[in-house]
Amino acid sequence: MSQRFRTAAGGRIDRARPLGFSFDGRGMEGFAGDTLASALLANGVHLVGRSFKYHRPRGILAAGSEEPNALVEIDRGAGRRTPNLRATQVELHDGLVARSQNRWPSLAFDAGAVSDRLAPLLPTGFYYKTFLWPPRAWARLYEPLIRRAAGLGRAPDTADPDRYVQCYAHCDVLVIGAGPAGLAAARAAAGSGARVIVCDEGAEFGGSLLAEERARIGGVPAAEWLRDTLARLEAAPETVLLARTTAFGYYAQNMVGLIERVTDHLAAPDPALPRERLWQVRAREVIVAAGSIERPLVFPGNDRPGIMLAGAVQSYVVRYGVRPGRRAVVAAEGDSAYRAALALHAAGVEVAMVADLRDAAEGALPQMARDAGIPVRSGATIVGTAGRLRVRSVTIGFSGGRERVAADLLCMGGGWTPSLHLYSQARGRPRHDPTIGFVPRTPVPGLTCVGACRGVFGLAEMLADGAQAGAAAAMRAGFAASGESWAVEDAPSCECAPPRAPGPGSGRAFVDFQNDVTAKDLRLATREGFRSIEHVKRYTTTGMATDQGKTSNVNALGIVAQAVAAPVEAVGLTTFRPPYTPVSFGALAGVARGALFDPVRTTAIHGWAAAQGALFEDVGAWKRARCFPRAGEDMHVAVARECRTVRETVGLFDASTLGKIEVVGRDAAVFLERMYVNALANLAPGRCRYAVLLGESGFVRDDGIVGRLSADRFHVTTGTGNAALVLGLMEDYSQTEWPELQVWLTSVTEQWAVIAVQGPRAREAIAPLVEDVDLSRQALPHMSVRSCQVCGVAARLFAVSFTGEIGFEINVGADHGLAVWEQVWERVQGLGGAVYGTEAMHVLRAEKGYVIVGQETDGTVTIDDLGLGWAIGRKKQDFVGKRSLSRPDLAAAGRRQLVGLALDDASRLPEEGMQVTAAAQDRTAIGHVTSAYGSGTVGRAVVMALVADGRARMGEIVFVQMTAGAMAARVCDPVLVDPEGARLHG
Amino acid sequence: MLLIPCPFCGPRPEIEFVYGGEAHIARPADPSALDDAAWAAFLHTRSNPRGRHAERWRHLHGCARFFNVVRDTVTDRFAEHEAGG
Amino acid sequence: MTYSFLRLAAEALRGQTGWTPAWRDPEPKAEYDALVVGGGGHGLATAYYLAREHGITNVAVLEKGWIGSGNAGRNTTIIRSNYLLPGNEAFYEHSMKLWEGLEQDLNYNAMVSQRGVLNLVNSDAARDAAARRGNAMRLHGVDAELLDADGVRAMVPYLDFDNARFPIKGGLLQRRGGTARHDAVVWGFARAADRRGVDIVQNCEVTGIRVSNGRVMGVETTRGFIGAGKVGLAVAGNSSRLAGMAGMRLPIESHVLQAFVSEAIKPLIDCVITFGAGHFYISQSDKGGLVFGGDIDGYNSYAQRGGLPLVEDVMEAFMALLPLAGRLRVLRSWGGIMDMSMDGSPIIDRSPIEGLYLNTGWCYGGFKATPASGWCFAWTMAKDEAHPLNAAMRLDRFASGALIDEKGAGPYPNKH
Amino acid sequence: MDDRVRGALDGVAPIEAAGVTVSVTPRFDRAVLRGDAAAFGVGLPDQVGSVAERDAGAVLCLGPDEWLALAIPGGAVLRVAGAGAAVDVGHRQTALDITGRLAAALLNAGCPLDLHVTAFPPGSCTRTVCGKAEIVLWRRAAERFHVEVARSYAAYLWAFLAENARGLR
Repeated sequence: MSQRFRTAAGGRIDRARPLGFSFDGRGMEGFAGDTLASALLANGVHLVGRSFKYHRPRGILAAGSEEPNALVEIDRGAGRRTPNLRATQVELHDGLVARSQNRWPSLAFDAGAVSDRLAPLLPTGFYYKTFLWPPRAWARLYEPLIRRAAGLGRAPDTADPDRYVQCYAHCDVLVIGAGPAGLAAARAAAGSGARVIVCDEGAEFGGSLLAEERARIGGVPAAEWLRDTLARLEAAPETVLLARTTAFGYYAQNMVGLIERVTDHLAAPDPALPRERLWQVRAREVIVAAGSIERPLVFPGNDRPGIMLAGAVQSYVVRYGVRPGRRAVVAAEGDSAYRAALALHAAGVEVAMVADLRDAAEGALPQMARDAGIPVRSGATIVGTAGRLRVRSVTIGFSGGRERVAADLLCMGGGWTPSLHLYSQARGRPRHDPTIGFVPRTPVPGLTCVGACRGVFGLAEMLADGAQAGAAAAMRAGFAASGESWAVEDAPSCECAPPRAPGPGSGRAFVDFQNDVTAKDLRLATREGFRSIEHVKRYTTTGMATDQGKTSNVNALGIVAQAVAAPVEAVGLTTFRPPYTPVSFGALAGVARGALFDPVRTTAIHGWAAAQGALFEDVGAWKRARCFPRAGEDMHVAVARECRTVRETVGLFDASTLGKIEVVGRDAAVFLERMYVNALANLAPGRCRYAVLLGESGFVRDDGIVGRLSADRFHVTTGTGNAALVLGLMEDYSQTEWPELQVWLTSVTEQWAVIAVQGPRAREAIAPLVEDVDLSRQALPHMSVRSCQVCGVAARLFAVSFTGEIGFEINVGADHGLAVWEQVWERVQGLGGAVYGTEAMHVLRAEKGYVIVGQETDGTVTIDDLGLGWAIGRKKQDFVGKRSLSRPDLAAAGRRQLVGLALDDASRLPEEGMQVTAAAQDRTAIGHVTSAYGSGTVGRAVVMALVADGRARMGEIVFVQMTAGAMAARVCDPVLVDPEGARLHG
Repeated sequence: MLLIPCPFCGPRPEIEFVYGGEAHIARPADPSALDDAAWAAFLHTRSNPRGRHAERWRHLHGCARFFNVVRDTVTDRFAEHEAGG
Repeated sequence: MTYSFLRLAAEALRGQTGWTPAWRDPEPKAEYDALVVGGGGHGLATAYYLAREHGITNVAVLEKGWIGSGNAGRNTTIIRSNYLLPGNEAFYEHSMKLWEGLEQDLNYNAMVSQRGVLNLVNSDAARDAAARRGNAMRLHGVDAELLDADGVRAMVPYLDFDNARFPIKGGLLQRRGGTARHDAVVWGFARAADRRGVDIVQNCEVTGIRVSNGRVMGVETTRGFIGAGKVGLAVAGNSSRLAGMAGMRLPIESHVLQAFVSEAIKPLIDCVITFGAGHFYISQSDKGGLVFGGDIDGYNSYAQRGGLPLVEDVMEAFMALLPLAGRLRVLRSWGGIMDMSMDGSPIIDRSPIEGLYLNTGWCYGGFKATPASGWCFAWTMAKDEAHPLNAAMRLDRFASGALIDEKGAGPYPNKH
Repeated sequence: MDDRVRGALDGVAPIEAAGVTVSVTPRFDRAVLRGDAAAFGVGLPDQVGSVAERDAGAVLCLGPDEWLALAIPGGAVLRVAGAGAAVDVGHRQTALDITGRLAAALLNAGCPLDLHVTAFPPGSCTRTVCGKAEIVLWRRAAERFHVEVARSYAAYLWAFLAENARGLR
């Protein structure tokens, strides 16, 4: 039974290469060059899907991306199951497995079709009018039922194993669409030497030429002209040809998004190849040759399998060598449908009648049909059709009465709608032409529409239009170009049919096939006051299916215009939005998946820490060692040990992720004085200061250490996650507010590895490694900096502490970081010290009451809230954020201030983010916990909190709202270790 | 992706830039001289026009300079260059 | 006409011939007691509550195009009240309570679906922030559950928990959060307001605001001058322009926010999910489409069109969350114009001009607020003073410094 | 080489794919020069985006008052007389050498610039992006690019290029 509906010969399929495939488990055969749709038709299969709302049987309507019905699932196995693909675009390959969707138990018998019987109860928008009672029943009862019924295909259930890549490209002329107009344009542009990219969504270039049987171009058959043109384009050195590539979106300034389907058409693709490639093309000139889409006719029963677009039928017969039926009726509203009739006739399909809806059918094509002996009847109307899973007969009305014609194929030629999608996305505004419909009106800089998509039909006209536009575009891009011209013969012009609204017939006449929107639904919507086309669309869902109304929008518009008695142009088109056809998430995400989703930044010491079995945490984009558990230790135990070691002996810490900015120039000190709240101008070379940076709105943005290396050179640190923000802020002020200052900022975050050595024996630990610097507390007091040699390499040595112990931060070149670290580690180990991670660092600094911007602050916290007001340079006239500090609310009483909390029960540990109330039962918070850690040193939880008027509440009892109930806590000073700083300066 | 005219590097893709908001909002020489309303206006009030907008961009991943341009906020088209910060 | 199943049945028998317009299409009168400019969700809700709560029915809603043509019809339909700051929390919880009775109140199925809103956390810092938020919500009697990774896994097993870059460490769940059908909210409020006598005037663009010695007199429109002693502006995407007509400048910048819907697929995602490691949120509509969005494009725009870089950011977050989505396809994308206030929180307040009221600055967050925004704005217009619920949403907070910076408290990594 | 020196990509094998090879360059000195060109001992190119090659090394003009000096002995460049600043960034970055017919195509997998030889000819340089990493790009020849990337982004960029080198068009 295989391929009973193939023509004897002809078509562009390769009859020497049969391919096996299956549909719903049934094995069939097609040929190389087939689409799934053409192969199914060749096997006599029309029923391919069920509609969304009524589950009505549906067949293949079209031959391209406008197809609303033939949506299938393609299963390549192993996570490669793709739903909602159009059978008209799926290229056949050997072993292709396809399934129909949205039906149960089977395509031929679908239980969901009961909704078709209930249709009278389900008018458009019915769901807005019911399911109201009982309250809450919607989400619990009705909605789950509706959700189960809705939806089309199934999502894959495992991760997509395929690769997707992206690339940027630039060209002088981008030609979108490789039909006659596009190819003529590309030929002209490429001939000029311009950089040209030509893309077409089809597997083969040629567009309508691929289904052209008799026309001759420049004295040769169209097919030969096509071969010659492609050969020329392939030979052009600066020209790129992209088949299977859809231009899905137009973005600002001639940036066009293309999707290239690389492997879906291959039976066994090379694993190195991506499944799809996203192109982002920036083109000097864009030529849109997107063609046009044929309109279905709107009449009762117009949705049965076997009812197809005339142009599609012609394409299946001529291009694919398929006979889509045995006995056909052609319903024509314009001459072009006659081409289908002639093609069918030539292929041996009986054409029972061409029912021309016009009063007269005079053109060349009707005459050719008559000459071929095809019965042509004008003044016809299609009254209805019969047939359940396939059309059986067509009832045609004439002035004389009606006639029932047996047919298993009905071709609809409702005229052609120019494809305005990209033009409209580019903000072109169309006008309405009474004979063609909507066509481009306003010019778009750098974009030209050619051929059918601007209403130019007829082969000769399209070629001339394209050639002229291609040459013009190349010339605008700066190349010498000239358009060729070709004599065209045997391409009978076909009078174009203006879009017409159908008369109100009885029965359901479908407009949007996929969403089951009928002419009656549209009229009902207008009666209910939805008169704007956008309202009608949203209320009836017409044009909102996966085809986005490519075949239905213009018909819907006509019906609405008629119903509200307004001219079509007044009702207007709905907005065209990207993508033109659906684009896979994979392609849009590209390689940014898994580890490449976001860069992971690591320090020079990372590998060493990993080898030591460190646990890591994400801080911004950095991986930081959180703690270094020893055998048998959990994190809790390890952190306690690390803290104890730092307090008692010495600890080693990788602080390399700190942001670092080198501030250089005559006015460096003046600049920093203006940026930070502190007095820094008077900072002596060799000294450091803890400095706080505000935003102009007065809230704390960052803090860090400002070290003065020399009169005109500073080394400034920032928080790990704040480095870019702080540098950007500083650049903004230096470039735009104070350009008169002679100061230059350089990020040196990555230049220096920072090795922190902290603890009572820190000095002893590093002493032997540091050359020519007296480390004594007199010579190098806390908050000092020296340039020197450590372990024989250039270093910046800071005497600073974030633990409350004696501390040093050794900055050495990052490439030296590991070597120096290993030598310091030897010393630290020798003294019984330990390496510690960020968790211990947090505990140690909290015990000392040091804040972390981003932990204690949240963008609404002032420097006074943190109790850091002392840092503000008293005599300073101005600094960034100063003015805001005097705003009423920032100076008001009742602000949340940083305090410590001592829980009654020393064994309890609150969570960060817990709320604090004045009384156990209060429902309004007076504050919240910002930091909380267990602390062996203090012997209870170290808790920092922001509490309203906190500093005035010292000693008061407040309540931390723990998950298990309120817990009493005494407000205390956040500094719990060495308040007088004896250890620090020891 | 916008194509932004950098005065030093020429037209360059948007992802090399960071947006700097409305242009010509200079920090007052002496903020302490402003009352709260005037200071708030400097901090927060913007003209936010529908159409021509004088704005700042920084070519962060290029020459790293701040500059001003005029862009139409409806069409995204850039007009002439402006000098200074 | 009251909607009900019986009405549907009756119409089924008479061939759907009995349905009447959901709202009238009146000519604007010369004078109203109050005008609401902007026929979006907020404007229509304001008119509805003016009539229902305050008996002010001589009201017109003026819409320059078709109602719901702005952000009301362009959002991702999420409703939630998982807010942290005192100035916000009570307001959004009030909104949630209004959502819960809305459909019976309006006799219109807005498909309010409390399917749960789950904010994923991908770092310890994010978990701390979520904990603070959840604790604040619970303290104020708002439902919030902190889930660990296993708790999340039990809810949404198909997510990529072991994402190479940002493993899922837990989540903050508000079960009462969910979605509503955005168009239905607009149409429901419109129909209900109309039934209480409010005139909904479409294709009527305001071209000027007439002010005389510090008092608003009415508005100039493309359909002539319309007088009123009270005029409320609820015109997201046009706030600066409209305020400018009255000589005001606002702490507002307008930005484009893109949103997306996929092809319809069988039920996959049953709740609303937000991704901590990137600005990304997703839910699945009843029709089967995955509805999702991300961050603003980041520069002033009235273009209602975004760029590809942002699209890619969104899709990358999508793939990081749902690796099985690679072969699913985005069907449609669109852009809405967000009026971004400088602290990320809205303004519902009187203006310096007597009788002129402002409802603006909703940033991305307007849809969920629709009922409470209308309710509070109606109160503010009717009584010429803020209700306690919107007392903090003042215009002068930008001068006083009493900002409502919810974002400052959002997921925020350790910074040292 | 000094065994105390460890680069970010030490020991990785070159990426060898059809039409393109990516390798890590040997270590060399780097300095950022800011300010007035006259303030520096070495002559500096004055066109933003241009490169002046100096025997073994080169000076890249990245901005109106910014240069990146590559492989020029520290002493020479770090000497400043006048309105300028020199900062040693020898350890801050890692350098890759990308060569081959498809070198530009590989970079365009993540770099949005027009790298056609007529648009970005040999001797051009600029700071730009590749994927999610900032890079400095210097075209040394039609089919050879020198890429500078921040140390902590080197591993990411390497993986990004390796992934995109597969099945490159």
